[in-house]
This record gives sequence, structure tokens and C-alpha cells, in this order.
Amino acid sequence: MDLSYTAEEEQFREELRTWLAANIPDEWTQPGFWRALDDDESFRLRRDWEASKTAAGFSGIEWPTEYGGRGGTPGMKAIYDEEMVRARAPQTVNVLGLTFLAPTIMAIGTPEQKAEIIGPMLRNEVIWCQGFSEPGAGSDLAAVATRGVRDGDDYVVNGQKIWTTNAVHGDKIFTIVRTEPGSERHKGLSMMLIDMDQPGVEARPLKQMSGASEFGEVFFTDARVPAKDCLGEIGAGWRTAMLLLSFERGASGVGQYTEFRRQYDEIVAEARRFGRSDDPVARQRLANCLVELECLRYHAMHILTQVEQGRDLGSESSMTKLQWSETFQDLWEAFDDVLGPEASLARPRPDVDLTPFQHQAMWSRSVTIWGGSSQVQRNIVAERVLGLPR
Amino acid sequence: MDLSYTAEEEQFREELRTWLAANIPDEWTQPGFWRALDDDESFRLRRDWEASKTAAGFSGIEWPTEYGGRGGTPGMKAIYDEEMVRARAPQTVNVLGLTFLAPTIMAIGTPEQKAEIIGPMLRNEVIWCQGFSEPGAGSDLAAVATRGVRDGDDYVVNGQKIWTTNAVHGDKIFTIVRTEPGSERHKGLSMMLIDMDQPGVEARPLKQMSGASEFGEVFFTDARVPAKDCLGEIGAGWRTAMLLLSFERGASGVGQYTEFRRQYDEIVAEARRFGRSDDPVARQRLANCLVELECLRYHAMHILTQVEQGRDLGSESSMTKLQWSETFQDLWEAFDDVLGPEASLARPRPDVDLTPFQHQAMWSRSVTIWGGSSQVQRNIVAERVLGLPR
Amino acid sequence: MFFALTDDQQAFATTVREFLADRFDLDAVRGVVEDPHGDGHPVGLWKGLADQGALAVLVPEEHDGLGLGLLDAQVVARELGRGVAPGPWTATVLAAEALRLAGSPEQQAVWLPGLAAGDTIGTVALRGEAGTWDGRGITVDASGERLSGTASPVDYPSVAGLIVVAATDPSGSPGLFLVESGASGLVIRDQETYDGTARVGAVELADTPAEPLGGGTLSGADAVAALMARGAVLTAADLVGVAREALTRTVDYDRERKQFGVPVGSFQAIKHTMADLHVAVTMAEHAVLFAAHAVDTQDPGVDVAVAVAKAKAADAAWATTGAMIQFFGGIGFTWEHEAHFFYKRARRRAPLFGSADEHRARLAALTID
Amino acid sequence: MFFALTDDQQAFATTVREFLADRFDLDAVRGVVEDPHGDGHPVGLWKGLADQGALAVLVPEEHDGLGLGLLDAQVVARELGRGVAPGPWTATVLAAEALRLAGSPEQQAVWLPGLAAGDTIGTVALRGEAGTWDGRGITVDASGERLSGTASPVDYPSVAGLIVVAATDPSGSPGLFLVESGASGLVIRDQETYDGTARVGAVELADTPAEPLGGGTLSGADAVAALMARGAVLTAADLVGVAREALTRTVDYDRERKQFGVPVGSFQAIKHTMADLHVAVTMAEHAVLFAAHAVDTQDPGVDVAVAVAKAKAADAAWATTGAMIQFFGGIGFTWEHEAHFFYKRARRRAPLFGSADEHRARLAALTID
Repeated sequence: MDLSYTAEEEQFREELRTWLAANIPDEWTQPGFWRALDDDESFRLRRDWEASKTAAGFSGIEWPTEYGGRGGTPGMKAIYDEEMVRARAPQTVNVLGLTFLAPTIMAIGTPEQKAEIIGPMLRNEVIWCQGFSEPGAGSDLAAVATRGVRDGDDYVVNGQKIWTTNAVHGDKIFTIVRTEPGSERHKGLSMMLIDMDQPGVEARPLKQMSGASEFGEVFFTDARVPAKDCLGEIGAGWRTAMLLLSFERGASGVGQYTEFRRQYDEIVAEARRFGRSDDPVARQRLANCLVELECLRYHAMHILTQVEQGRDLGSESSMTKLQWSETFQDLWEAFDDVLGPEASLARPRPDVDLTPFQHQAMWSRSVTIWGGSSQVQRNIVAERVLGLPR
Repeated sequence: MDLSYTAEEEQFREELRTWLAANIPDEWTQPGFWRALDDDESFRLRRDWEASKTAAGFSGIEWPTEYGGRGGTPGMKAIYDEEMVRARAPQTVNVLGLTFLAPTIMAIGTPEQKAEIIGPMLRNEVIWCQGFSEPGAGSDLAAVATRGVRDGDDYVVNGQKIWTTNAVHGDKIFTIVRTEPGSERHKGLSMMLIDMDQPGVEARPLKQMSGASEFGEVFFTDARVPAKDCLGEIGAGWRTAMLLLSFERGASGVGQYTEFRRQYDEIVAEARRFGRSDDPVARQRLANCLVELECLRYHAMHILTQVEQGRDLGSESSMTKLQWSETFQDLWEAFDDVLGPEASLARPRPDVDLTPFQHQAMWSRSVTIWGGSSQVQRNIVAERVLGLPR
Repeated sequence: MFFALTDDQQAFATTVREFLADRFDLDAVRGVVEDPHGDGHPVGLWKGLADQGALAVLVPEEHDGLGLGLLDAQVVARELGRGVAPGPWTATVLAAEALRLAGSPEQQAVWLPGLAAGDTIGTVALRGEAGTWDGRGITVDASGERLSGTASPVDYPSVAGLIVVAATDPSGSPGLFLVESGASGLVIRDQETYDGTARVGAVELADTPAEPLGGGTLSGADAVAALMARGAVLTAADLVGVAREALTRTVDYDRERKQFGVPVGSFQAIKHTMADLHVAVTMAEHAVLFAAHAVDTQDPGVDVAVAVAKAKAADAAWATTGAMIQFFGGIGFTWEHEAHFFYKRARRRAPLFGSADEHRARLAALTID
Repeated sequence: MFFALTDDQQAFATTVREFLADRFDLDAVRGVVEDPHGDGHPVGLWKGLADQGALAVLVPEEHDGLGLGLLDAQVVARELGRGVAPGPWTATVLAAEALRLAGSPEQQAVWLPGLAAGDTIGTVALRGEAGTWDGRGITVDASGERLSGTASPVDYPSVAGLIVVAATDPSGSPGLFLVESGASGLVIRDQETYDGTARVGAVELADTPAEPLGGGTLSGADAVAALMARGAVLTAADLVGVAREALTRTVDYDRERKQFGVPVGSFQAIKHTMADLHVAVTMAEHAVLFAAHAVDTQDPGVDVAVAVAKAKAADAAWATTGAMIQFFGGIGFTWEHEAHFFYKRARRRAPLFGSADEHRARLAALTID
């Protein structure tokens, strides 16, 4: 065991920390700042700020320099995730493009795609959405019904995507389309890169139970996409999608832990404020959240080690998803549980605003559904890790 | 709601209580008395005592008088169950015969079976075992492999049964046998009533994890059973078995609650003795057991009402099984949990014998397996009560 | 032995249920949810409930009530929970119970007919911020017939004409007081809650004139405790209704919704979860019936029964509504879907009149000490 | 970043595992279990462990030890748990740790070589009946160099040549003392336990001569706390080994065992339970590694790490061994089957050196107050 980072990595931390300290306005880290902005304004601020972060060399940390990345180590990426949370930096706006699309393009994109997509994405000149889920294709992604029909050099696309992050702010969308008429399940799909700025594409925000709209819906009505804007081969969309999703298996657990642990401390502070922190039963409830959070941290270090050693994480990512999502949900259940009647009030005292807590608590209900529900992840662990029969 | 019993029923309670008070020796109710006896001696004592109870008119409470029963109401049966527990009466020795076989014979037995089987069973002249489970047929009862081949007026039976209560004390066994060669699953089975006192039948005690032997194994090696000693028609054994098992749906929950509640109080007393009863976390754990126990009691009253109204309980018995077995297991988990290191010692103090508690705690692991595992019961509730697709 | 609702009680349940289905369905509920600054008190719904006698259930016949018991009242509470119906029904019924239990004949005559008819809306203010629900959580002080302090959260204080306030006198003894809307020093501060099927607020009192409840069957701490117990049972009944309806809707949906070419309800992970929830909700239903009956008959085990019912109902509603969102898949997480009505109602009400943990602590005190 | 065992540590694990598989398999364990009045200390097993250096891991090289860390020691503990192996390994290692941490150079020179070689069996007596595991549970009193009182349960006191006893002096300060077998006033009362893979007893002291441990790095309450932490980590490692092996055996069995014509492991209810347990056991494995490393490196977060590891390991072992019995079906409930070795070992050890609840309470104190 050696849980330290290299000197070079720690040097990177110092540089990043210095840059963040100098470049995040104080007011941005104040509670309520972001919620007070309207959605477009908030998006614009974050978009521009991140572009400046890219210009300073603090994006694409572990990407090769040829793609505009920093050419850093997995450890630097973990440090980056951690420091961004610590500094309360704004949420990454191009997160799905950066996490999933970019590495897939590096792996299987055409030279043109590599040249034209990655740089503008990194500089936030093009915001990418992901179009995977459909109303009838959630956990069962192979049930995709959106179809594309060849018409000259283009495909004409019709259908609907849902749970699309940043739908209304997106410029382009990487999306699974059934391009072979009559094909079923995993066959005949293609990963199309579609321009959202065209009459055939409409994006609508999707209001969630909390009232917020992290997600949206995207409707394709005779939308056009050139055949060359397919990622991977036409008809090989399932393979492309699986490759793409494999890049979720990063070392982001370190950042996640940092964020959730801060939330734990914030919940504890509210419990203290409302006189609930001395209750032995409430303390057990909270402490058990801490047990799982700390395990998430250890697991992140384990995963980072695997990544550094070039190991294929394979189905281990399902275990990671289960641990973080169930832990996160349980943490926010604890908020409701421990705070009691005060938890449901926006302002149990005139000077206390619990709305952000309530939003998180409701948001926590979604994390065990999207990205492969907990049920799907348990199937994967049971079948692929433990070898139980299908 | 009217949770009282009728005057006649309460009169019955008085009579029973009086008889029990006069007929249970004081020493029998002392801790450790029964465990100190050897198995045969204990069985003999209980067998004889129950025969005298039958003679006094306190057996077959809700059976018609023509079968030697008392012709009582379901409420009297519930009172009987409750008072037997309260008086710390010895455990019923012929329990499987009385609960399952007798009512099935009343329903579908031949006149000879009715005349020859029920009376001797009630008087404990014949002790009946149940032979359903096999090593390869547990939750999946239809996988029965024990086979019977016709030979003149008899069937010749070969195979093995397991989890047979009172196996070594049994005189006869009602058992599922595959009498149609080559038949599969639910077809070709027959419910044979086999004399255990013959060279072809061997019973062995089955030692459990606690060291006790509530169960046994029964081996058939060319055992013979006359074809007339089939209950129901030859080949209709599955139907007979299902009818038989339906009689589990009695009102025994009232007695069960009484027993489990006493166990709760005994566990609480040990928690107090070992200084654990003031711990708020331990108190929550115990109190939650009480919540489930009280619900079991209410459920028993609900079931009794259904029985009194002549309703078919159907799949509701699966719900009853889940509630009592999971509650009972959880109660004994609480014993281990609350008592801590002392729970695993036979005598944490020289004057305190926790062995009976430990036996119960281990026994509690079996109740979610036998009689249809919790998994099987959940399937039944989901499919037959909630109508979810198979 | 008859552990069930009578035919009359079942018919009463059906009447309320059909009324809601016909006249205040989930679209109507949505209207209230999506108008958070409205008073959350639809007059049509209120009049309908009054017409059915739903407000008069517990009021003695001599005061124009039906003179029935808590077992009958819980029938209404359960249906309102099932329909996630808004409005000050529980609040008003509890205010009337305070008068019935602790009020003088004169006080009863003044207030009960109006409460029973729905002409007067009542509510109860029994606990202050972060307080427990056992009398120790009272944060209003009584000095003679003047009250000062703040109770929170209180159901529907803004529309209430009568607020029953629990307050402690200088010697520390608790008691119940009547405060009328518009009383001097009374300020109602609306409190936004995520449960759009209710409206709540803080009741701030500053040397506010109040009339002590007195001359009834119960007084002081006993009266407060009796009111808390009734609040616990009616809240438990509401939660059980929420839980049952959430479960039924989820099962119905999963019976049909297909993923991987089969109904998701055919997956054993979902089946077993639903089966366990069905057992839990059924047990909670039993527990509420028993507790209501125990209150009505002054059963010696009434304290245990009330605590069991509230603990079990809160846990069952919490678990069932969480599962509802999970097993509707993504759609159950949207604003447009009804799942969040059930989820939020369950979350907000679960801790009212004592959380499951508080009631378990009470059970421990009753059976361990 | 290297969060894993080194190749050397993995090789060490393999050596111990293969030794147990070859020389002390479950049949040998059964021999010990079925001889409850035997001393539970098979000499061949003990010599084999000593030969591999398993007893010398933590002993400094100057005293004939390997001078390694707790991370290496937990490798052994985990394999012993996996093999449900009997014997006073943990007890002896902890006694040696007491000397290493709190003993004078002379005391170390007298005892450590023998403990490292397996010539002397040691044990620790840190807590009395129903006591907590944080120093407040000490029930032995020290009067100068004389001890009186009873510690219980103590691992393998009957075969121990050296007992490290925690005792409080008249001022209430705790400290560690050495008591040799045969000391006057020392009575070992064997205590029957259902965990046949261990032998335990009460250590009764009546004005028994004892040598205070002193002159080492730690003393007093710090020494007791350090020993408790090491006991917690090694017990957690044992429990994690038990849990992992129980899970592996259950998965292997359910992959093959058929009911309803298919392997029971193809049922989703079983699959999902196994998946959740696999996640839990894996997290517990991580937690034990981290905690051992935190002790070795005197990480500032060591108190949190130890509490997390013990809580998580106890819960994982408890759940996994319960599931083992359930999902082996009836056969797992029989004496002839090995499931009960795992189940009983997990149950007995889960509360040692602090239950999951106690460690959660400690975490609350560390992160909430």
C-alpha cells in the first residue's frame, strides 16, 4: 500500500489549486448563488469559465496532448476531480461529451472526427448531448425505436430521446439510431452525431419531481444527419455504445467521495442545528452513511490503482455504481429521516433554507435508475463477476 | 371490530385452563426440564400426557364430534393454542398428523381410512410423520424421486425423505411417492400412508447446526404399502398434497404470537441482566421486533375472522408464513445482536444458561427454509395475490 | 372475534373513495400542487367531505355529529391518503377531538357544530421546531389566558378559524388552549413545503389571548397525550392509504411495462420487493385498525397499539413510495407523473405525531423498562 | 497510488491458504469442533503457522520477528478466517503487540522471541462481562502489582502461558499487566461457546501477582486503546475472510444446485442477494486493508478507519453467513454441513473488540461532535 501521489502529481495539484483559487469568484461558492441565476445565464457562465480553464491547461487532464489534453496520469485526473469539488468549482457543462464521446472518438473516430470534434468540445465551443434512453428503452437500451432512413448522403431521423442532460443547451448529440429497417435488439443500430441546430430537432426541458430540470427530451422529426457523421461503422452502433459506456469506468470516485463527504458534513450540521445530533439512533444512522462513504473512498483508490496498472475494470464498474448510488441515496434518506418534520419545510426557520437539501434528496432517487438501474447492475455483478447462470 | 370471544368460547378457556393447571406438573415448566431428559423419555412423557388430554376432551378442538373431536369453533381452537403456550404445556407430538393428515382424511379419505386413522392418531396410539421433502426436492416439491412400483396388491417403495419431524418416533408416514414410472413433475404422484414398522423403512435422526435433532431422515428400501393405503386417488398425489398443505392455514397465529411474545420478554430480561437494556440502539432493535410481533397478533385475529366467516384464505397463508418466520428470525437475530459477546457463551455467568436461547436462535435460521422458503412464499404473494406475471 | 370493518364502515370508505374519484381525482390534486401560493383548501372538496359527514364522524350527536369512533374516522383518513387529497381534514378533526375530550359543555356547544358541519376550520398546534411529540416538544408558554411562543409546523393555520394550542404554564404543566383567528399577537407565517398536497405554517403567538380548554373528560398532560395519540392514528391511517395506493399503482404499472421483451413485473427482484411491501402494508393496515379500536375501547394496551401503528405505517409508506419511484423507472421521477405526490406526502407525514424511531423508543419504554 | 497488497503479501496469503488446504482443511476443523472438551489448539496447525512466520509478523527483528506491519498480519488473519481455523493466533499476536507497544526492552527480550516462535502462547484479557471495548469495560482492579477481578470472554486462556490483562488502578487509570499461567490466585474458567473453532474462558484473578507493562512507546489508556484497535483490525480481517469464503461457497453451490429444473443461482432473488453481498464483502476487504495501513502509518484518520473496518466487516460477515444457510437450502442447516462453522464463527467474533453499533457510535463521536 502506498496511498500517496507522485511528486509530479502533487505539483499538479498545487498548480490547479492555485489557478482555481484565483479564478473562481467568491460569490460563486456562496450557498444559493447558482440557484438564483436563470438557467441560461448559469449555463453561459459555466460554459465560459470552463473554456478559460481549458485555455489554462486544466481540462482533458489525462488526454494525450495531441488532442489538446494535458497528457497527465490517472492520479492527476483523480486529483483534478478532488480539487474541483474542494474549490466548489461550477459543474462541468460538457460532461457527457468529455467523459464518453471524446475517448471513443480517440479510439475509433475517423481522422476528420478526431480533428473536428475533440478540440471544439474541450473549448466548450460545441456542447454535446447524449441520446441513448427512450421512453420505451430505459434499462433495456437495445429496445431503441428511433429510426434513421438513408436518403442520399444523409440519414433522415425520427424518434424521441429522453433523460438527455443539457438537452436545451446542446449543440450536437451522439445518439443511437436504428438505421437498418426491421432490425431487432442489438443489431442494425448506428451511433449518429447529429446537429441539434436544425428544424428537425426539438429539445424540451423535462421537469423533475424536485421542480428542477437537469434532464430534457429531444424529438427528431425528419432530422438530417450526413452518413459520414456516424461514429464507428453504420450498423455497429451497439458496439460503439458499449465502448463508449466503458469509459465511465474512470477514477472519478475520488471526486465523488469528496463531494458526498461534504454533503455528509452539511447534513450533520443541519442535524446539529435542529437538535438531532445527540440522538443515539440518529447518530447510528448517520455513522452508517459514513461507513459506506469511507468504503467508497477506499474503493476509489482501489480503482485508481487498477487504472494505473492498465487493468481492464470490466464489470467492476457495476460494483462501483452500486456502491456510490446506493450510498448517496441512503445518505439523503438519512437527511429526511434525521431531520424529521423540519426536513420537509423550505424554511423551518426564517433564516434557514433547506431547499438545496431537498433537491439533493429528491435527486438521489434518480441515481439508482439512470446509467443502468441498481437491478441491472446487480444482474451484471451476479452474472459476470460471480458467474451465476443467466 | 369486536375482538372478544363468545361466552361459550370463554367458558371453554376456563375449563381448559383449569385442566391444564391441574395436569401439568410444576417441574415440567421449569427451565431446562425437557432438555435434561433423553429424547425417548421426553417423547414418551409427552405422548402419554397428550393421550390423557385427549381423554379429557381437549384435543381435536374444532373437529366434528364424530371423529372424536370437540366440535368447537375456530375461536376455541385459537384459545386452545394460546392457553397451551401460556401454560407451558409440552409440545404436541403428533402435530403433523393432527394439522395436516386428519383434516385431509376427513375431506377425501375412504370410510375405512376415516374410521381407522383419526381416532388412534388423536389418542397418540399412532404417531404420524410427514414425508414430503427429499434431498433433491426441497422448495421444488414436484421433483419427488421416491418411487413406488405396483406389485400385486402392494406398492414397493424406494427412496429417501428428509426434514421429517419425529422420524425416529414415528409409527406411520404420509408421503409423496412417484407411482407412475417415467412421470414428471406434478403428474404420476400418489400420497401413500406407509407403515414405518417394517424392515424396508429406516429412520435416522438428522443432527442440526445447534446439535439438536428436531428432524430426521427416512429411507425406503423395498418398503411395502398396500395400494388401498393411498390417500386420494393413485396418481392424484399432487392434488392431495395441495389440499393437505392448505390446512396449514389455521388460526394458530394466536398461539404463535403468545409464544414469540414470551420469547421477546425473555430476551429483554437477558438484555436487562447484561446491562444492555438501556442502550437506545438496542432498544430500537428490540422495539422493532415488538412492532412486527404485534402485527403478527393482529394478523392472527384477521385470519381467525376470515376462518370464522368461512372464507377461503388461499394464498394469504404465504403472507402469514412470511410475517411469522421473518419476524421470528429477526427476533432471534436481535438476541445475538443485543447481547453481544455474551450471546455466544453457554454460561456467560456460572448461574446463567443461555443454551436454550442459542438453540432457538439457530432454529430460527430454519424457519425461512422449510414449509416453503421465504423466496417461494414471495413468489406466491407476487403472482397469486398481486397478479404479477410468472 | 371480528377483526374487520363492518359493512357500514366499508360502505363509508367506498363513498369517500368514489367521491374523490369522481370529484377530486389526481388532476384536481395536481391543480393544488401546482398552485403553491394558493390556500390548498379546495372548497368543493371540503363541502363534499362535509356532506358525507366526514367531518362529523367523531363529534357527539348532541353537537350535530355522528358520534362514531376513531375506527370510523380512520376510514376517511385512509381514503384521503389513498387519494393524496389536500385540505385541513385531519387538522379540523383533531381540533374537534380536543374540544370533545377536554372542552366544557359550553365550549363544545360553541365550536363543535361548526366544526362538524365544515363551517369552521380547525387545526392543532402541539409542538415547536425540532421538538418531540410527547408533550416535551411544546414551545408555547401560557401565562394565565395569554400565550406566547411559536408552534411549527402546523397544518393549514392560514385557513383555520380555530387553533388548539398546547402550551405549558409557568409550573411546567401542559394544557390545551383555544386561539381564534385574528386574535391579537397571532401571526401565521406560511411555511413552504415540498408536499404540495398540504399547506403548513408556523403559529407565532405574542401575548395572545386564549381560552383554556377545561371541564371535559381529560385535562392537562392527559388531554395533550390523548390528542397526540389520535393524531398519530389518523396520520398512520393516511400513510397506510398512501402506501396501499402507491403499491397498487406500481404493481399495475409493472404488470404491463415491458423491458427486455417481458413485463418488468415478471422479474423476481421486482416481484419479491412488491411481495414484501404487500406484507408490510397489509400489516400496517391491520395495525391501524387495531390502534383505532384500542383508542375507542380504551384497551389497556392502547399505548402499545398506537405506537406500533404509527411506526409500522410510517415505515411502510416510506418504503413503498420510494419503491414506487424506483419501479416506475425514469417516468416516476418526473413532475408530470403522480408518483411524487405519494412520495412527498409520505415523507412529510411520516414524522408527524412522532417518527417511527420515536414510537419505537416509546415501545421500548413500555415493554423493556 | 498503490491500494493493494504487494506481491510479497499476496504470496504470504497464498502460502497460508495452501498450508490450510493441505494440512488443516475443513475435516480437520470438524475434528476440533466435534471435540468441544479438547483444548482447540491443534499442535500441527500451530507449528505450521510458526514455521511460516505467521506468529512473528509483527515482532521486531531484534526479537527474532519479521518486523512487518499490521497490513501483513491481517493477511494471516484473513486466511485463518477463510479456513475457519482454530487456535490462539490472534490472541498470541495481540499479546506480542502489547509487549511491542508498551513493554520495556527487557520485557520484550524476555517474551517476544518465544511468542514469535510459537513456543509461548499468549492472550489478552481486556474487558469484563457485558463491558464495552473502549477501556470503560475493564473489570479488573490493580493494586500495585496485584490484580483482582474477572475478565471474560478471553480467547484460549487455558493454553496461554502469558496473559496480558487490562486493569485499572485505584485512581481509575487503565494499564496493561503481564500474568503468567500458574500465578497464584489465577483461575481459568472454561466457557463453552457454540463457535467450535475457538476456545474461550473467564480469567479470574484474586490478588494475583502481575508485572506492569511499562517503558515502551505507549502506556496507560493509550496502550489499551492501541491494543483494542489492533484487535479490532485483526478481528475484522478474520471476519472478512469468513465472509468471503462463505459467499464463494454459496455462489459455487447455487451455480449447480437445481430446483424447478434450473440452477437456483439463476433466480434473480438469489442473484441480487449475492451481488449485494459481493459488493459488501469487497468493501469490507478494502476497509480492512485501509485500516491496517492506517495503523501502520499512523494516519491521522486511523480512528475512523479502524471503526469503519470493524463495523463493515462485522455486518458483512453477519449477513453473508446468514445468507449461506438460507441459500444452501436445508442442507446448510445440518451439523454435517460446514455452513455452521462460518455462521457461528461470524456470530461470535462480530462483537469482539466492539460491535458494529459500538464502532458506529465511535464514528459519530469522531465526525458529529
